[in-house]
Amino acid sequence: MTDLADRQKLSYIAAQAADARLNVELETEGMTLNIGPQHPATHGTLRIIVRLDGEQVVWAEPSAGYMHRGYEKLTEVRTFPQVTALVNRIDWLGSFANEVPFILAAEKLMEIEAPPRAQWIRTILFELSRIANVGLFLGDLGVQLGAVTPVFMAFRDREHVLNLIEGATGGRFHPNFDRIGGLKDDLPAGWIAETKQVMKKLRNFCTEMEDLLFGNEIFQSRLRGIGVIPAEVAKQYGLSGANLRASGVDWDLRRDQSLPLAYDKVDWKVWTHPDGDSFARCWIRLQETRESTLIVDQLLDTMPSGPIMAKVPRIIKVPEGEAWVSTENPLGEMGYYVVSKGDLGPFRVKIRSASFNNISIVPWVLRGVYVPDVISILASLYFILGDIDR
Amino acid sequence: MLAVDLPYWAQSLLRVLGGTVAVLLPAGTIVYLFLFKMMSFMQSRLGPMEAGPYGSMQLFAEVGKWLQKEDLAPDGADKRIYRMAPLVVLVSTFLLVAVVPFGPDAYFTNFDAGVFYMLAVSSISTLGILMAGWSSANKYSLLGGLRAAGQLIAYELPMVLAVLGVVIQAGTMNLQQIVVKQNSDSIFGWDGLGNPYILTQFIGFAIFMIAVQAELTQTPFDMPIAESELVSGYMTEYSGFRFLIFFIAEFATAGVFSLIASVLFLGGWGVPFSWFGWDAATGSVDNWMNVAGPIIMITKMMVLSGIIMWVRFSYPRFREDQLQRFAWKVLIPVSLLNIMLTAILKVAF
Amino acid sequence: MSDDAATQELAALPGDALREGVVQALRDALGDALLDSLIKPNDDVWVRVRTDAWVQAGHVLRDTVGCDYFCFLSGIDWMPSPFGRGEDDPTAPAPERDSTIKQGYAGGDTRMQVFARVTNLSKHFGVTIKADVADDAPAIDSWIPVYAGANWHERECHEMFGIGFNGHPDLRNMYLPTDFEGHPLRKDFPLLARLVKPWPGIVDVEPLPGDDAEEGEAS
Amino acid sequence: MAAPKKPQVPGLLKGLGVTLNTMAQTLKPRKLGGGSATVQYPHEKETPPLRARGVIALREDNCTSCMLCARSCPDWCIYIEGHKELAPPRRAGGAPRKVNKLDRFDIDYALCMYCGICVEVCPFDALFWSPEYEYSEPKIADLLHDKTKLGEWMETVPEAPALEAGAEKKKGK
Repeated sequence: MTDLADRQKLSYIAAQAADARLNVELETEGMTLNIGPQHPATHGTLRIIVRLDGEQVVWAEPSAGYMHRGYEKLTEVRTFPQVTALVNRIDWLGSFANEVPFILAAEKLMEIEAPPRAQWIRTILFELSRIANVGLFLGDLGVQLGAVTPVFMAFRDREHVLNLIEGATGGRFHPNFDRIGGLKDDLPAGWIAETKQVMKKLRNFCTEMEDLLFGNEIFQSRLRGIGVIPAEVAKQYGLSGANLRASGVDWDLRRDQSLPLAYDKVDWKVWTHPDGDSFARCWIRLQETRESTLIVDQLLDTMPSGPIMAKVPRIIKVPEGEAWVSTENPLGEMGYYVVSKGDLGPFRVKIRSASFNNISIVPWVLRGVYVPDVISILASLYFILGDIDR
Repeated sequence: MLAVDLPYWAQSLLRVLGGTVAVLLPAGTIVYLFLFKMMSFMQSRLGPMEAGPYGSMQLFAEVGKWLQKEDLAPDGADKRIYRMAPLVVLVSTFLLVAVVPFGPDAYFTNFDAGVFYMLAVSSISTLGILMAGWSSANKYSLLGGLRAAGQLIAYELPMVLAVLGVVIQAGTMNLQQIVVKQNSDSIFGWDGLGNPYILTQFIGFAIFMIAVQAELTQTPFDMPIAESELVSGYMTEYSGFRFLIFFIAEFATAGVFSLIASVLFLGGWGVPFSWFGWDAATGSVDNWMNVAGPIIMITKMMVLSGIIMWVRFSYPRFREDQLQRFAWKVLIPVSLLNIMLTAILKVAF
Repeated sequence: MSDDAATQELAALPGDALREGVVQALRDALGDALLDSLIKPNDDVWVRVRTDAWVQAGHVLRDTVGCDYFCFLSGIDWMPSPFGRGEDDPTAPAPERDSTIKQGYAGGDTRMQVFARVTNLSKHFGVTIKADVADDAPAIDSWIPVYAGANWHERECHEMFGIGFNGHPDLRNMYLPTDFEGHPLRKDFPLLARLVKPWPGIVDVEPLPGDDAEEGEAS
Repeated sequence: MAAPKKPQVPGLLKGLGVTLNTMAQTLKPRKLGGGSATVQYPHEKETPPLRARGVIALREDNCTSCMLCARSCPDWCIYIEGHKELAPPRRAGGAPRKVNKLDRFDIDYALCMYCGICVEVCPFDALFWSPEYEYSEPKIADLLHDKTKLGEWMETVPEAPALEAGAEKKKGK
């Protein structure tokens, strides 16, 4: 596999060099192209200014901020329960996962821990939101590369997951289900059996994606050897999640830190890929989706019984202090640096969102690629606008 | 040979009407059957269901919508060229359908350089696309137009070379003759099926279909349109009925190319002549074939354009440089080999 | 096939000895430029360095301590907000608000601080590092030479807090319009949405006629 | 599970197979487990789960206009006005009680972000979630619904679903 990728990479680089030589000889004029803010590839309103030489990118600069909602300021005028409702709008595709680190940070400051059953359900919902999020990524990836069908399959199977999330939490997109000290409610009857069914469908979906997209020779030739990010650069820019693991860095916050979640109770595996190219990033996400379904299955089997809420005061005042909690969200490392002054609401919340870092590497990685690769690299880096702009 | 002798004006009228029907009917059918329905089914949905039974009138609703829309031209556009471009693309389709034979006597024209004419005329659409891309005063359109020009010219060549194999085997460039040849020949003495060239010229057929896919700018060769990169490329600025013309031209050309492919490789309108004891040399084909022929043609066209659309809905697209490499490094050498092989075999047998 | 590189054993989670080592390494390298530090057992480590030692501390963290993963960089304004949560009754006199500036972990001397977090991916621990920035002209050296990814974070911090980053190549606004005035995340920047509209939570229950001593059931 | 290096069937053909399969699945009648994944919305409707947060319904009699919901609302989208009234005593012979009577209870659904905090904090069981979702309006100002409209939605409020095995018995709503 690597030799194939190498060969393609080499021919690609050679072609680029030849083009560049030709352009110097011909003294061609460049062209500035605005990709976005309204552009199908930016799924949202990200603008990328690229300077083109023919179809080759000489220089690229993303311009974010078309959707800045000022969450860090908004958190300062809200109480802790209200902030939970707010933050699940950051990465709107994996919204439950946004709540968890914030709640964990508040719990850390209050020095309470959710009961085991709540931890289990949190972890399950966390993984479900990962599946919903990354499942859509897999479909969207197809659209970015010109295949229209995968996205509908992704929507079809993501619907099952959203139904599950809605069945348990009441909210399809914005669950607001996590509470300091536990969860709002227990699962409704029949949910576990249904989830198992859905997980089977999702594994089938992963296989379909493998057949329809990942095994497709055109797909591979579009992604292999494109947008290579070496591990050192990835770390410097703070890339996280599948983007980091695709560069060969074995780092997963679900495994590599001790949080009151149930990840250490199940048998699962962190996928890494040595190539660091676009294909590796997409491939890791596919594998992780499948791994997530397996995690959910195991957790459902071992779910403990008991309460879902620890003892917390009715009016929540978080003691003075600072806490940093980050979790491995669908997009990567999502963390909250919560500063409390012993008030009803936080004093300052720094939201470290994954996409912000992931996209900040774009000027570095887009130099010298072709316009179609701009799209495929952006798609493989996978960002959610709300997660960049917050 | 027609049963009734028509005056010249009536023949002309019939030809014009027939040509319009032959272009619009396949386009509409392809759009409804494949774009609306097959694509939806492949994506676990039903597609349009509201306009007419099973949404069959949807196309008329869409056409009505497009006709109502304002005909916009960007400020910086080269307006005359900009307005002409869609028509040029559509004209190419109409000119193409002129040589397609639908039956022993049901044809618009029948001349000896049919294949040559068809290949020449099909590249007029390139001109229209380039005009559209250049005159739109839009960078995306420009990129799309340039990509289209490069791609269409690159794929013209394998198409020509693939057809050459058929011409060698048939020994004629007259499309009508090619059809007759395919249906009256025999495979090693067995004439139960005639000799559709898809069997002997399978490589040519495959190359022809790939080139058609590229000529039609359908996925996986749709970079000139590339809605996720170039936001529909050369069509970006068009709206209203000019967009409609592009749209019709896209699917009508898909239909016409399928017709041509079925003429060249699938035996066209004919059924094996041995079934009814017709004689190719004297042309003693029954008159009812003038009615059955078009139906046979349409069926074959539907199958072929179904395959074109099926591929379109399943694949991602190539990158521009990969596409060019594929054309020049794979398709052209293979089609040259095919010609050599055909020529050698033709001489040998 | 290297695609499925298997997971290694769960690496041991960090102990407090590791964090003490971080503080020690910084102290060795920076001397008294390391102003303060705090280790919360089994949780995290905070250090505060002098403003002029910010870049040097970054180098030490990256090269000596091995925190080569850049997590985030941001600022914090320690002044309590003069506006509260905007839940005041406009008819009542404005409530008294404490306006004393009290810094958080690892102390501080100025109203605003810059803080960042870097992580050691092989030993699985992170460090939160803070530095004061002067009140009158808040500025600090840029971290881009140390962590390239600090670029966007510093731009964001610049527009949100008005903190300058010396040596940053491109301190344009990231989110806000170019001619935006003010720095939204400073506490004295009002959140207008909460000021232009009266709080609907103000008790609006009409008492019984002749019963005006009655209070609403607000508590 | 890893992607095979040299697939037996070329990936291009496999892809065609996947789309063909899906088409067959969609064309299969519903009875046989096929059918499309979509429903034809105005003609058939999907039932949302019982817990779905569709719209907030108000049981006016229970409301004491204590303002808790309006205060805990993150978006400030609940507007309450009330007045005090004398109500007949609970026990015969008791003194008449002073109760808060609701004059206005508006929820601006254009602002509401459906977080459910108001339903949760309500100490008197006056607010409920209903899975009802068909109340879109052509004008954004029309999304401000008053207490009569909120009261009408009470009919659509379902019973809370039974809990999964292993859950702790809970009191309250």
